[in-house]
Amino acid sequence: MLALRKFLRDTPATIGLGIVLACILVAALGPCLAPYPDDAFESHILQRLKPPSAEFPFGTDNLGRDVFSRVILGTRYALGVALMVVSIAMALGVPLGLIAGYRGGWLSEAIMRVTDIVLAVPQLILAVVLAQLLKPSLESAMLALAATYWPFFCRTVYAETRRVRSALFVDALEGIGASPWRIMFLHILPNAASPIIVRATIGMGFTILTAAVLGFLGMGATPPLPDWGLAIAESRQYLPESWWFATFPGLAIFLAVLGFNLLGDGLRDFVDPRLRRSR
Amino acid sequence: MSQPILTVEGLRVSIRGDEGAAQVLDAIDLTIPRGRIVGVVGESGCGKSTLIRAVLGILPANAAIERGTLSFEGRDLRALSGAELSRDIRGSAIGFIPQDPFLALNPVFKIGTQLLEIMRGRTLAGLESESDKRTHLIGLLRAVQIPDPADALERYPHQFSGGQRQRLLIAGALACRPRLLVADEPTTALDVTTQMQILDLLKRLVAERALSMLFVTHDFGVVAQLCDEISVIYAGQTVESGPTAAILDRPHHPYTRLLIGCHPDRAEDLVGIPGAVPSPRDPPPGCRFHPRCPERRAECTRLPPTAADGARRVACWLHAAS
Amino acid sequence: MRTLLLAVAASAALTAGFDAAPARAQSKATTLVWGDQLPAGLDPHVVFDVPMQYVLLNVYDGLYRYIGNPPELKPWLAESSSVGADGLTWEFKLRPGVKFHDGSDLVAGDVVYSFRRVLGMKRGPAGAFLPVLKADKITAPDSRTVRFQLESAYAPFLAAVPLVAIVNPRAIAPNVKGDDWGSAWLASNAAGSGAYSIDAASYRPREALDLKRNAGHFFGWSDNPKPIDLVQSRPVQETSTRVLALMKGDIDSTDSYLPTDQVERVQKSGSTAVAKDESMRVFIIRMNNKKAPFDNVEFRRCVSQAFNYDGFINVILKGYAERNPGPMPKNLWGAPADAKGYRFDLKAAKDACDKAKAAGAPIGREIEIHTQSELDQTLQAAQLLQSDLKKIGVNAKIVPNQWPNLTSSTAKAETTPDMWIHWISTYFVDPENWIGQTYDSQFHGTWKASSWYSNAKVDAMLREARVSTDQAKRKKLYEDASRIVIDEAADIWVYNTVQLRGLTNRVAGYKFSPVGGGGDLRYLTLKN
Amino acid sequence: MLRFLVRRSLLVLPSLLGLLVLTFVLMRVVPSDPAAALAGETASAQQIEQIRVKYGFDRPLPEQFVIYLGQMARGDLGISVFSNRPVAQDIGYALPATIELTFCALLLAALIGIPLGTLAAVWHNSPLDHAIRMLTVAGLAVAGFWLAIMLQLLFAMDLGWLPLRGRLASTLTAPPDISGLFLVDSLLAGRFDLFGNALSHLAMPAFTLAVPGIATIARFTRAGVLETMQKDFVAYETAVGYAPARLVAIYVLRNSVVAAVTQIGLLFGALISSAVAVERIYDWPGIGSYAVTAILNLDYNAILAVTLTVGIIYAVVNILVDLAHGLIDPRVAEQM
Repeated sequence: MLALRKFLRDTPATIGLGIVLACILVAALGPCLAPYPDDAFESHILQRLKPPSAEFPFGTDNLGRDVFSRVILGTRYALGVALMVVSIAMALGVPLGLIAGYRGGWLSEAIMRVTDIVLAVPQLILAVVLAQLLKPSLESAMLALAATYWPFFCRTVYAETRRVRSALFVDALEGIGASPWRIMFLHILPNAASPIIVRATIGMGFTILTAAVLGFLGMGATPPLPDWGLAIAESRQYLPESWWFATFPGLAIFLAVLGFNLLGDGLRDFVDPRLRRSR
Repeated sequence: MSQPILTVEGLRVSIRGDEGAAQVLDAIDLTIPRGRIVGVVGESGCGKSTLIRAVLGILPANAAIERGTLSFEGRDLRALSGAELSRDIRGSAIGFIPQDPFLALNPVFKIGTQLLEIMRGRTLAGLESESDKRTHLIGLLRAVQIPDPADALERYPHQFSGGQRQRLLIAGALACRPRLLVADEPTTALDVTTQMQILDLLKRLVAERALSMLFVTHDFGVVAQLCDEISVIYAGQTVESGPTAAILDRPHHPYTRLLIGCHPDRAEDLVGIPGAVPSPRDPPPGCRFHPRCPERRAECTRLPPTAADGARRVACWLHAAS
Repeated sequence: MRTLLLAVAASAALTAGFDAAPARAQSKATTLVWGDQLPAGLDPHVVFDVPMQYVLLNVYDGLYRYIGNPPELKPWLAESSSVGADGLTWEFKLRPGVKFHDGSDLVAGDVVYSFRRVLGMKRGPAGAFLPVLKADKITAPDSRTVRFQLESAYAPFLAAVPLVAIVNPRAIAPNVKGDDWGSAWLASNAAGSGAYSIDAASYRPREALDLKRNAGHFFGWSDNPKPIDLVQSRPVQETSTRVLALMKGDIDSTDSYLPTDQVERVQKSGSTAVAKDESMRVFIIRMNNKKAPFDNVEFRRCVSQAFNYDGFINVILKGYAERNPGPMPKNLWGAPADAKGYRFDLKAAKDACDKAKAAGAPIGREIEIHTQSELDQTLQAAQLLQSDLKKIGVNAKIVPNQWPNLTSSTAKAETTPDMWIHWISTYFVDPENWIGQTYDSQFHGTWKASSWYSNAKVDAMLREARVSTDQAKRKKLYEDASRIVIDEAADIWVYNTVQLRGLTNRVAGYKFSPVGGGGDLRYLTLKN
Repeated sequence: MLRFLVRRSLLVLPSLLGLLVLTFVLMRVVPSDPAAALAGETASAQQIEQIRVKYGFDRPLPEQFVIYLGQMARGDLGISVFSNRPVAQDIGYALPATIELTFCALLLAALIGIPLGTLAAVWHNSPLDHAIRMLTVAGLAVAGFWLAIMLQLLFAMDLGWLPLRGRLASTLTAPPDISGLFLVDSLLAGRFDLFGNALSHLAMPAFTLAVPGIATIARFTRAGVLETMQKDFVAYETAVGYAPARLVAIYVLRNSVVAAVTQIGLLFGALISSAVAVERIYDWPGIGSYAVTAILNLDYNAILAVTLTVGIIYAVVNILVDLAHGLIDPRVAEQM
C-alpha cells in the first residue's frame, strides 16, 4: 500500500496507469460501450464516409461503419494481441533465459547464440517476413511478433540470473540439496521479477505499435477486424477529405502506447532508482 | 597589519531538504591574513566542505546563506552575482585544489584542454594568445614538478598517477595567478610519502608566489606541518582559532583538546570522543558540542561568547570570563 | 550547444529555400512526367503484365497492334498475314525499311529470334504459345517473310501475336550470360524499334526512366504534329501518394486505376482531369466449384444473388464501372447481348440457399474469401459480400492474400480458396482470353480456371471455337457457352472496368485502348 | 584498433550465418511455391515444373543452401523473381537511399535530442523538464506511418513547403552514381541545385524517422547529464570557474552522451523497422520499400538478400557505435 502511494506520487506514471486501466476497461466492455457494436463486421455502404456528427462522433468509414465504435472495439484486439505476444514471448524467453543463466555450458551457449541470431536483424523485418510466409492473419502476426520478441526477455532474464546466481545463497541452496528447477523458479525468478515486469509493460506498448505497422502493411489483422493500423491503411485513399477516418485510429494507437510507456517508465524508476528522474 | 585577504563572520548556511531545513553552518568566524596559511580543522560532517562552497559561491541550489559576512579583499562576496563570481573570483582570484585527484579531473578531456579552460575568458597580463597561455601552463607544470610538461598537456588524466594528478590540479589552481588558494583536504586520497611531497610543494609555492591559503583538513598532523594558523570547527561552529603552535601546545576548547588527543602522532594515549556529531537538522542549543563535552555546564545551552586573547580566539563558556 | 542550434536553424532555412519549384520550371514546358507504374524489369519477354504494356507499346513494336477502343487488331511491323485453310500455317509479310534504335534493319530473322526467345525462356507471354508452337517451327523463308507452323489449329493465334515484342538480337548477343538469353541485361536496357527509345543511364528501377522520341520510327509522326520529345517516367508506388502528386503537379499522369473516390477531387482541382474509358477487364469473384457447398449450383446461385451489385458499382465505385453479367466483357464480340445475369436479391438468395440446404449442401461451414491485400477493391467487395451473406446465415471469413500465393494455391482444387477475387484483364483481345481459358476444364490448375468448373458440353463448345476459322460460328459458340456458364453461376461476375486515369490539363491527345490502358505515348502532346 | 575491428567482425559472422540459415529455412518450408512465383501469371503447370528443376527447388534443402552459399561467396545473390535483375544490383540502388535517409534521421535525432535532453537535465524538475519529458514520451508513442501521412498532408499538400515524395523532383535526373547518396553525389558533381532539392526531399522522411530517435536520445542524454552532474569533476570545474554554459555543453555533455550513443545502435534497428512503412508512404526507393515489395511478391532471393543486408548494416552500425565510444572516451579507446 505504501509502495502504491509512493508510486502514485509520480504524476506521469499515474497518468499512464490511468490510461492503461481505461484501455482495459474499454477493451473489456467494448461491445457495451460502442454505439454500433455490429459495425465490427457489418457494412452500410449507403452512409459511407460521413463526417463526425452526433450520430457518429468519429464519422463513418469507407464501408459506412461507425469509426467511434470500431475504435472502441479495436481496443480489445490491440490489447489482446499485445498481451498474447508478450505472454508467449515471456513463456519462451523467461525459462530459456533462466536455464541459460543458471546452467552455463553448451546449452547456455546454444540458447544465447540463437538469441543473438534473432537479434541480429531489427525485429520488424523478421516479423514481416514471418507474418507474410505464415499467410497474413492476426494469428500469424501474433506468432511472428512473439517469435521475434522472446529474445528480449531471454536477455533480460539471463543477465538477472547471472547476477543472482553469483550471490551466495544459491550455493547455499545447492548445498542443502534443493533441485535446480526449484532454485530457478522459486528463488531466482522472483528476484528477476521487476525487470521482467518492466520489460513486459514496455513491450506491451511496443507491440501495439508494431502490430499496427503490420496491420498497416496488410500483413497483420485482416478485414473486417476493427484493427487500428488496418483502418489507417484503408483510410489513406480517402485523405484528406475524410480526415476522421485516419485521425481517430491514429490517436487511439498513440494513446494506448503512451499509456503503457508512461507506466513502464514509472515502474522502471520505481524498481531501479538509479535512473530516478527526481535526482 | 594590513587588511586580511578573507574574512568570514558569523556565517550561517542552511540547506533545505525533504524533511525541513538544516543549519549546516551556524556560527563560523574565519580570518585569513595575507601571506598566511590557515588550516580549518574538523571531523567529517562538521561543515568544512560547505564552508569552502560558501567561500567559492557554489552552494547547491537548495542552500542559502542566512546571515553573516563573506569578504574577500574587502569585497562583499555575497553581493556579487553568479556571473561575477564565476568570472572574477572562482579560479581567477581564488584558486581551488580539490580533495580527490582521482575523481576531480574530467576523464575524457586532455589535461591541456582542461587547464586552458580555467584561463578561458579571463584577462591575464601578458597572456593574450593561446600559445602564451600554453607556455604559461608549461611553466606551471614545471613548477609543480611534472616531468615533460609539454607532453603532459596532451595526455589524459588516467595516464597520470595520483600524486601527479594532484600536482596538475595545483597547477590548475595557480593558472590564473590567484591571490588565495583554497585546498579541500588535498592529500587525503594519497599515500603518505606523496602526501609529504605535495605539502612541501604547496608550502614552497605559497611562499614563492606570496599567496595566502585556506587549507581544510581533519588531520592535525598535516596542519602542524603546513599551517601558520588554525581554526577548529565543530558542527558548523568555529570553536577555536589561533596560531598553530599555540593551539597544538595548549588547546583551550575541550573539543580541540579531545581532537588532538585522537591523533596518533600527538596523543600519548589515544582517546576517542564519546557520542556522535549531532544532526544539523536538529542541533543541540547553544554550544553544539556540549552533549559530548566532558566539562559541560548549565550555561552551555546558550551560545558561548567568543573570547579573544591576542591572536587566539575561543568560543567556550569555560573561557568566557577570562 | 549554440553551434548546434545554429546548424539546425541554418539547415532548416536551407531546406525551405530549396523547394522543388524552381528546378521544375526550367524543363517542365516540353517534358511529360509519367507517374504510372513501370514494370519490375524491362525485358518484355520475361514480365508480362499491365505496366509492361507501357514499355511494349512505346519502346518495342510487334507484328500486329491493338489500336483504339474497342480495340482493333491492325498490322504493325507486318504488312499482312495469311493463314492456311487448315488453320495451322501462318505467314506474315514484314514492312520494308524498319530500323531498330541502333540503326540496324529489322528483318524476318529478328522476328524468328524474338519468338524463339519467348518460347525458350518460358516466361511472361510464353503461356499463350507453348501449347501450339515449337521453336523450330518458326522460320524465315526470306528476309521479309516469317512462317509459323502450329501444332494444332488455334484461332486466337493472331490475337496473341501482339504480345511478343520484336527485339534486336544484335544488341542482345554481347550480353548473353549462360542460358539467360541476355535477360539480366535486357531487364535494365532495351533493344527495340519503338516510337521511343530509353535512356538507359537514367534508369533507376522503381524510380526513374527517361524515354526519348525516336524521330525515325517506321510509322512516322504525321498523325501527331507536336509529339513529346522527352517523357520522364517517375513511377509513384502508392496509390494515395500518386493522386497527391498529380494534384501537386509533380506528375502529369497517374495509372489508369484511379480510385473512384478520388475522381471528383481530381476533377475539381482545376488543373487536372480524369479520362474515363470502358475497358475490357472483368471483376470476378471466384467460387471453387469442386468444394462443398459450392459444388451445389443452388448455393452458387444463392451467393450470386447475395452480392449487392448496384451498391458496389454505384455507391462504392460511384458509378465508374459497367455491370457485366457474364464472363466476357460485354463490349467484346461473343458476349451474349441478352444475358441478364444475377441481381442482388437477398430473398431469392435465401430461397436458393434453402434449396441447397435441402439437397444436403453444408452451408453452415465458414467459407473463406481471399482478397489481394494491395488492391482495396477486392477487400471492399469481400466485406460487402460477407456482410450480406451474414444476413442470410452464411458465415464468411476474409483472408487477405497475395497474387503469387493465390496463383500457386490454384494448382489443385483442394488448395484453391473457396472464393477469391481478381480481375481478368486483356492479355489478348479474343474470347479465348476470358471464357475460353476460364471455363474449359483442360485449363484446370491454372489461376484463370480456378473455379474448377467442368461441363462437358461447354468444353466441347469452347474447343470447337478455339480451332475454327469461321468468325460467325465462333461468336455463336461463345454466346451459347456464356449462357450456360451464367445459368450455372460458375462465378460471380461483377463489372467491366471503366479505367480512370488522372491527367494534368496540359496533356492532350490521350487515346485509350484496353490493351496498354492508354499508355501509348505517341498520340500525346503538351498544351502550354 | 585494427585488431578490435577484425575481432568484432569475426564475432558477428556466426550470427549472420545463423540468420541466413533461419531465413532460408523459413523461405523453403512455407506453403507458397517459389517456382510458381518465378513462372509468372500466364504460366502453365508444366512451365512451373520446368522452372522448379532449373532453379533446383526440387533438390534437398541442405543442398540448396550449400549452392546458395557458394553463389553468395562469389557475390551472386541470385536473380530477383520479380524484376529479373540480379538482386545485388537492386540492393545496390536501394541501400544508399536508405543509408542516406537513416543517417540523416540519426543526425537529426542527435541534433535535436541532445540539446533537448541537456536542457531538461540542467533545469530538471522545472516545467521545461516536464514539457520535454512529455514530448519525448509522446515521440515514442506515435506510429511512424501515421505521422508520415499527417506530415505529408500538412507540409506538402496544405502548406506546400516541402515536396511530397521521392528523392528528387520528378523532372530532375539523379546525379552521376558515385556513392549512391544523392547529397554526396550532387556535391561531387558540383550541382548545388540537386543538393538542395535532394535535401528538401529528405526533410520530411528523415524527420518522421527521427521522432522516436529524438525521444530516446533526449531521455538518455538527460539521464546521462544528471548522472554526470553529480560527479566530482563537475564540482571541481565549477569551483575553478568554468563558464557554466561551456561546462554543460562541452565538459558535462561529452561524459554524458555515452549512454545516448549506445542507444543509437538500438535505435538504428527501430529506424529500419520504421523505414519499412515510412519509405512506402514517402515513395522513398530504399531497402524498406524494397523489402515490402520483395515480401509481397515472395521474391525469395530478394528476401534473403534484404535480411542479410539489414543484418550486416545493423552489425556495422553497432561496431561504429563501439568506435564512437572510443572517440568519446580515451580510456575505452585504449582497450580497443
